[in-house]
Amino acid sequence: MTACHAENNIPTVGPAQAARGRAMHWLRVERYWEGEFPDVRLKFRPVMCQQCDAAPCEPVCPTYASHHTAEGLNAQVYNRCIGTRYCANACPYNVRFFDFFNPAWPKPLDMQLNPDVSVREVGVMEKCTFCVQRISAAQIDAKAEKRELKDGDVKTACAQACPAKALVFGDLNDPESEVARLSRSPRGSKLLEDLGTLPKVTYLARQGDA
Amino acid sequence: MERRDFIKLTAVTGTTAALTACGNPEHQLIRFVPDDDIVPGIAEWKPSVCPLCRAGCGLTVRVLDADFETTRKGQAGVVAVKAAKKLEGQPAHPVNHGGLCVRGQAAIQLTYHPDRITTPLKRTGPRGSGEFAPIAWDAAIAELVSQLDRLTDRASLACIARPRRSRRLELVAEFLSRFGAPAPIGFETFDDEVLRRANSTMFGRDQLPTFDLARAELVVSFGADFLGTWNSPVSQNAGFGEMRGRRSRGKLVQIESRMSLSGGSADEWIPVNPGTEGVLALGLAHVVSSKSAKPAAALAEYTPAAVEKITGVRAARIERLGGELAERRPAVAMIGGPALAHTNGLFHALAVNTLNVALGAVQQPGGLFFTPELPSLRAGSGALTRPSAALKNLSAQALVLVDDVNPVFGSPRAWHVAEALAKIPFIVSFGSFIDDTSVNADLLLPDHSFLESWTDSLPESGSLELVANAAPPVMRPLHDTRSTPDVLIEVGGKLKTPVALPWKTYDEMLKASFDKLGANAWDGVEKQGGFWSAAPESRITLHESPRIPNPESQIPNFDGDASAYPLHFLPYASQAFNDGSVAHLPWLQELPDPLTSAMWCSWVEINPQTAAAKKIAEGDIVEISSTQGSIRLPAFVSPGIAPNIVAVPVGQGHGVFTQFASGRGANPIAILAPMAEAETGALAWAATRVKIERVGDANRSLILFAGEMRENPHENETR
Amino acid sequence: MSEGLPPTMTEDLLRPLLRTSWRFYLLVAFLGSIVAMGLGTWAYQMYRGFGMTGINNPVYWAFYITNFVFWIGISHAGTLISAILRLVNAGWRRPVTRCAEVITAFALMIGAMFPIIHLGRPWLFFWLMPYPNQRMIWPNFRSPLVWDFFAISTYLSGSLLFLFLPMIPDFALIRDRSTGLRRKIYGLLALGWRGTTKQWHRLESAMQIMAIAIIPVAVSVHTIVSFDFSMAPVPMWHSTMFGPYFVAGAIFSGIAGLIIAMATLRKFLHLEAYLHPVHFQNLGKLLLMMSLLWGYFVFAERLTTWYGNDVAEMNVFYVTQRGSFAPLYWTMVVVNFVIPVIVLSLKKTRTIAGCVIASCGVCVGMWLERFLIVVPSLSHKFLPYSWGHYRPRPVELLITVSTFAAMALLYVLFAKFVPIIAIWELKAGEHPSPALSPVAAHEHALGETHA
Amino acid sequence: MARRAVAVLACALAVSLVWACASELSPDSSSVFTPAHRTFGAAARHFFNVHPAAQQPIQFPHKIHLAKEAQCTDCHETVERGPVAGIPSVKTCMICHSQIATDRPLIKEVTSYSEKGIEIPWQRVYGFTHEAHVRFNHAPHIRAKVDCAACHGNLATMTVAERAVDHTMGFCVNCHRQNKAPNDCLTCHF
Repeated sequence: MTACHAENNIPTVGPAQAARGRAMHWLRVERYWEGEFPDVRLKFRPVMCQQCDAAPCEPVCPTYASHHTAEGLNAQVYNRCIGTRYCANACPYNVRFFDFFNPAWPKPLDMQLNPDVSVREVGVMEKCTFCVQRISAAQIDAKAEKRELKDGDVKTACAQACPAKALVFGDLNDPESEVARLSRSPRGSKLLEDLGTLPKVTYLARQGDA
Repeated sequence: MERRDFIKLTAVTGTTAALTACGNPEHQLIRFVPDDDIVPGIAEWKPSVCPLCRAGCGLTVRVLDADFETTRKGQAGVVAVKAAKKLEGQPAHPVNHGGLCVRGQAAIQLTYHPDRITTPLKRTGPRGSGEFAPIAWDAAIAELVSQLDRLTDRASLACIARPRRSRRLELVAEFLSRFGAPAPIGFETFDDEVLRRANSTMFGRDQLPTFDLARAELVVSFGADFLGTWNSPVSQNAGFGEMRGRRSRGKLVQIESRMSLSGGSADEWIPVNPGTEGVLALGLAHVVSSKSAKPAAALAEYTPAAVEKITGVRAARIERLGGELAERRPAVAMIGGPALAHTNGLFHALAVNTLNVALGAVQQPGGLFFTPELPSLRAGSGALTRPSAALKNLSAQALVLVDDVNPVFGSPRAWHVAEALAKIPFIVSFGSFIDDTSVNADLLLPDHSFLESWTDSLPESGSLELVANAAPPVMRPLHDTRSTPDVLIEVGGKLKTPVALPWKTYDEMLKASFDKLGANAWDGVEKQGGFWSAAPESRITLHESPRIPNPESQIPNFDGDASAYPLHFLPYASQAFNDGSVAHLPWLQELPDPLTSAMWCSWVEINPQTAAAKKIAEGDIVEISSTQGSIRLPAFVSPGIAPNIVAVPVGQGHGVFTQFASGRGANPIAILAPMAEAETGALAWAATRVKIERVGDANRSLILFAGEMRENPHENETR
Repeated sequence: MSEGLPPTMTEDLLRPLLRTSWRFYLLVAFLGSIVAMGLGTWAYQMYRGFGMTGINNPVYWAFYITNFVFWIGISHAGTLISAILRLVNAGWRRPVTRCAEVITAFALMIGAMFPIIHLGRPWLFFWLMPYPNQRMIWPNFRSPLVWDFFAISTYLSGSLLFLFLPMIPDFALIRDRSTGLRRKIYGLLALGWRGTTKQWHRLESAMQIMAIAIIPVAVSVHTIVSFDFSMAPVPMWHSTMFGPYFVAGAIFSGIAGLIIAMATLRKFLHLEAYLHPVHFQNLGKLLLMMSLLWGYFVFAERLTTWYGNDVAEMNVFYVTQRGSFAPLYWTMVVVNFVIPVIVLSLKKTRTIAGCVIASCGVCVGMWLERFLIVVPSLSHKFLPYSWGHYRPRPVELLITVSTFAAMALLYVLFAKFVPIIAIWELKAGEHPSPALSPVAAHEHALGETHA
Repeated sequence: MARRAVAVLACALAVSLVWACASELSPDSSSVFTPAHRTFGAAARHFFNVHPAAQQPIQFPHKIHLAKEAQCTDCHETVERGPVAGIPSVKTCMICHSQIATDRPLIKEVTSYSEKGIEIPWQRVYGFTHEAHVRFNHAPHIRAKVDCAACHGNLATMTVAERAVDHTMGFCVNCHRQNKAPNDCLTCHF
């Protein structure tokens, strides 16, 4: 999660705002208890923007700030956003976050900011982009080298950092890619599948639990 | 402030301001010519080493240009510098294999922290007032030299440092020994000394073990939060990830009385009476050996029934688990954290080692290993002064050097470290921040951040290969700071009777020692931030299998009698702050705790039954009192903890520690009783009993990311 | 109509225009200061950042949207009601229509402000409008918010026209009675009205057309407002009955608003002679009917939800039914249903006072209803981990209060410059059959005698 | 009675003021108006697309340098490799002007800057504000053989660079359309 903050210039809002429920975490790890002591079990579920194919956030945005790209990404165009926050209401996963104030990085913390990613200002919506800056950088490099993008060229910050390699990122359109393979696994399931949002993120159940 | 007011004004006056105010921020200040040739917008990747914990993960750092506001010749301006932007795991590194934990990710904020000490400081106000005045380096060093010269008894110089296996500490130790002072005091709240002792007695290895989780079928962990904070978390996570990814999915059994992150990921979670882990381990060993050809007679007393009486784990369950251990191989057991922090911690450690031997897990695939050691690099830093004794009679010292440790925060109030410091004539701190300890210093000589200076460390575990980390600076120093080793070398040279260290600079020392490792070792340092190779594996010989005491004799002592203090008290290393040394990083402050989702605060975990009995609801303020004092914290009611225990994360409760951590939450270490592990004298931080009382209603001091979450909403309703 | 009109009618109704007491200035100053405060607050909110509100994640809509729906609802009083009454040619409508239509116009203006106030970047609101631009970017016509924009602007222009048409003869009347600048201004507004038969015919037919046209618009407007919610996959929002539910609610609150307005006017402008108890009784009956209808809708919504027993929806259901929102919920039920039904169904309590009490209750209740639609659902969406809570902050409260002041202010000013009761309509009503030409002739003559 | 009016007015205003002061300052409200604009004024001007003409400290003669066969890329070195072309450092100037034309008054100025160790405070002529959220990368455009002049005008005819081309979104979009370049929002805005 910190990797995500570092990569995507996500501001820390501070205790006062956090207490108001305004902390921003594009990626969160949901925790659910099962059972009572002593037979308790924990379930962790990382939730980020599911980049739905039928994303409820897209049609409701009056200005196309939230729209679907040809590659199937669920884009958030900050400069087009006027802050109706309708998309966040429509999103069943609550993964869209609103900038309630201008972010502040007490100097020299601002020196860490990633120049490849916009610093969002007050009044716009933001969310997980699947590290689109990394994707486009990789595409530009691939083009410069006159080759196609290949599996593993792009890693999101979270997938790269995760020590247990619990997150796998890749191109679903490429049936050979590892994600494509894993997403076909019988252990795979989607989050809130029954809402028909066609999320692109696949969750693999524990071996044996499937 | 004035600027803000001005802006408010302009904002109010609106369009008139549009004509007057100059819009373009980037031209407000003059630009200095940059020192190095900047290629704007093009990233470089440079190796480095994560400084935060013993694991010593390798890093690659993304370096890009950034503007830095500074002053030159008294003139304020900006200058373009090469600045670290992002830390990634070093893919080739044998410890972390490209992964990096959350604390490691946040480490970059150490460099850019707004409250870093930017220049040497000299105390002006009374001790602890935090009133300091800037002072030039030459003057500062002269001051330190004169203080050292003034010492009549050279043994009255003490240095408190982190017990890290590194050339850096080696250099400090060398300085001290040549000066005639005792070896540095290695202080760390969660040092696993007990386990090291156990390993050296049984396996002749004074280091923490490395587990081959990737190939393990069954892992039994006794209180070791090996996925969260214990030992070498990233490498263990990597191994665990593989173990779980396999077609034949390995099984994890976590034995602890408060569910840790590892417990959360376990297939089976077994709560056990605190301080009886060893008994359970031997009980399991008993079952295993009884299934083998020749049962071990020494374990005869550890029948499941007998063990159940002590540990509270059902005999049937012990039978079953023992059976699984006997069948599912490779199986391995590990112990760490609270299990070792009892008055009989060594017994537990030895017991688990015995179990490992019984499982035949030692140096077998999927078993227990030791990272090959580099004796050439390891002299000295082994010979540290044990903290517990040394810190208690610290007040005898005349001059104390504090090398980026915070014993005032990290040790029980009962050790009276703060009082001791108050008595000491002169204190020098090398840390980069003013914390509870360095606020008492007379002289602050800020070190570079790890990205600005040479850095090295020797991972004692986490790798099956031989590893030595060292890396050159990633960027130029932002502030007027100096590398502590170099300062020591310089000071040594300036003394009346000089302490001549064999090296002119720290990096020269590193080069010297790495050249010993082989021709290409130094290229490794510059290219990948260290040297590693598959070393000839030294066979582990079983030195002596320890005498097995009878179970009843192994009941640990606790401070505070059970009637007055009914609950066990468990301070645990928090996911965000570990031992609290990184509590000043905003990213980590705002990181929701994986189990509670709490941010910017600390809390006390209480079992629902216990809470109900005391009429405590989530968020209510609870007073936790031990014989040593009391702290007040908001309650977090959690099913993942035994009813006879309350747990508090370590990390918050700093008195002074930057704008982000000062006066936030409470510090559980403070109220610990000065209990010590019988054999090693290490602090038994899980051996304190407490009582809790509800003292106030919820006051929003418990900040949860999942604030309104209800586990099973309206359970009494339909459905 | 049974009651005869006093001979001094014209004078009575024009008095507020011609004479101004210090009370008027005091009132305007008071209301004006509150409105100013509201605007100041909004500016402050814009400058300091939207975080000054109590909005948070996941409750991204709250007070402002509640107010938006509420005011749009109120706006359904006038135009819709008066249009219907005109079409059915209910004689008793005559003194009522104008003060009703005015409510529509102003409530719409205020309501339409809220979507802008609640924007994160209000200065870009014009991106909701389709205007040609070099980037070739248009609003997203799939978005209910864009539908809102069109619906509301249509309804606003429509009802302004509908309000203006019947004012023309009265403007002419004032023009003929006044001198100097005032004469010029009203002359302009009167659009050269001479009261010829042709003009009377034109006026009548124009109003017939408008009356017919405005009804579907009015219905569609609140349906579309309801779509803002029902189009989003949010528990308890995503419902097919939201359209009619909202329209009914709108008319319900609209009538309540109208009754309050009329009672106030009657009291302060001494119009006892023109607004008779019978008007209130009739409107009271309407209100009673709507109250029953509303009750039916709530029952239907609740029952289906409970019966369907969908996990996510049940969480919202219970949190309103027994959880933290229960007090508000039950208050709403009492003031929206229990009180009105009791008060208005008994003949002896269906007095002016009774109607006003009931109406005040309904206004509060309907505001709560909207609040209870918006907030509980948003704070209890599908993933319990991200459930939230909401508490309003000063900015929201101040802005909300100031809009009520704004409504009052606009109404006062209107009543100051335009006869709040259509004089010519009353006169027309005097005649046994509202046949046009004689009235016109009479009106015309009257115009001339004063010319 | 009029007194009451005044009183009421005063109360209303007092209430709003008191509250405005009482309401806590948000801990993270930054000291600039927005990340993009230091002041409300700047914001307003940007909103109405008013660009003040840059006042350069030294009348840098592009045309002379280009006439002397200097290439754009000689000074704007990184344009082919990276996202930014880069306003050249005074170091770059001194590469040549430590020998060439050292006696000219303007060059003397340049030299004095470099001696003081201060960059010449060039004013930016082109470029986007934060709020535009534009991620422009020069290198791919150069690779695609887009002529510098296409976006920066013909510098061979200018002394100091002037805003010859208005970099509106329409300008970018049209060019992308004509050249079949990707036209999705995410191409530039992320």
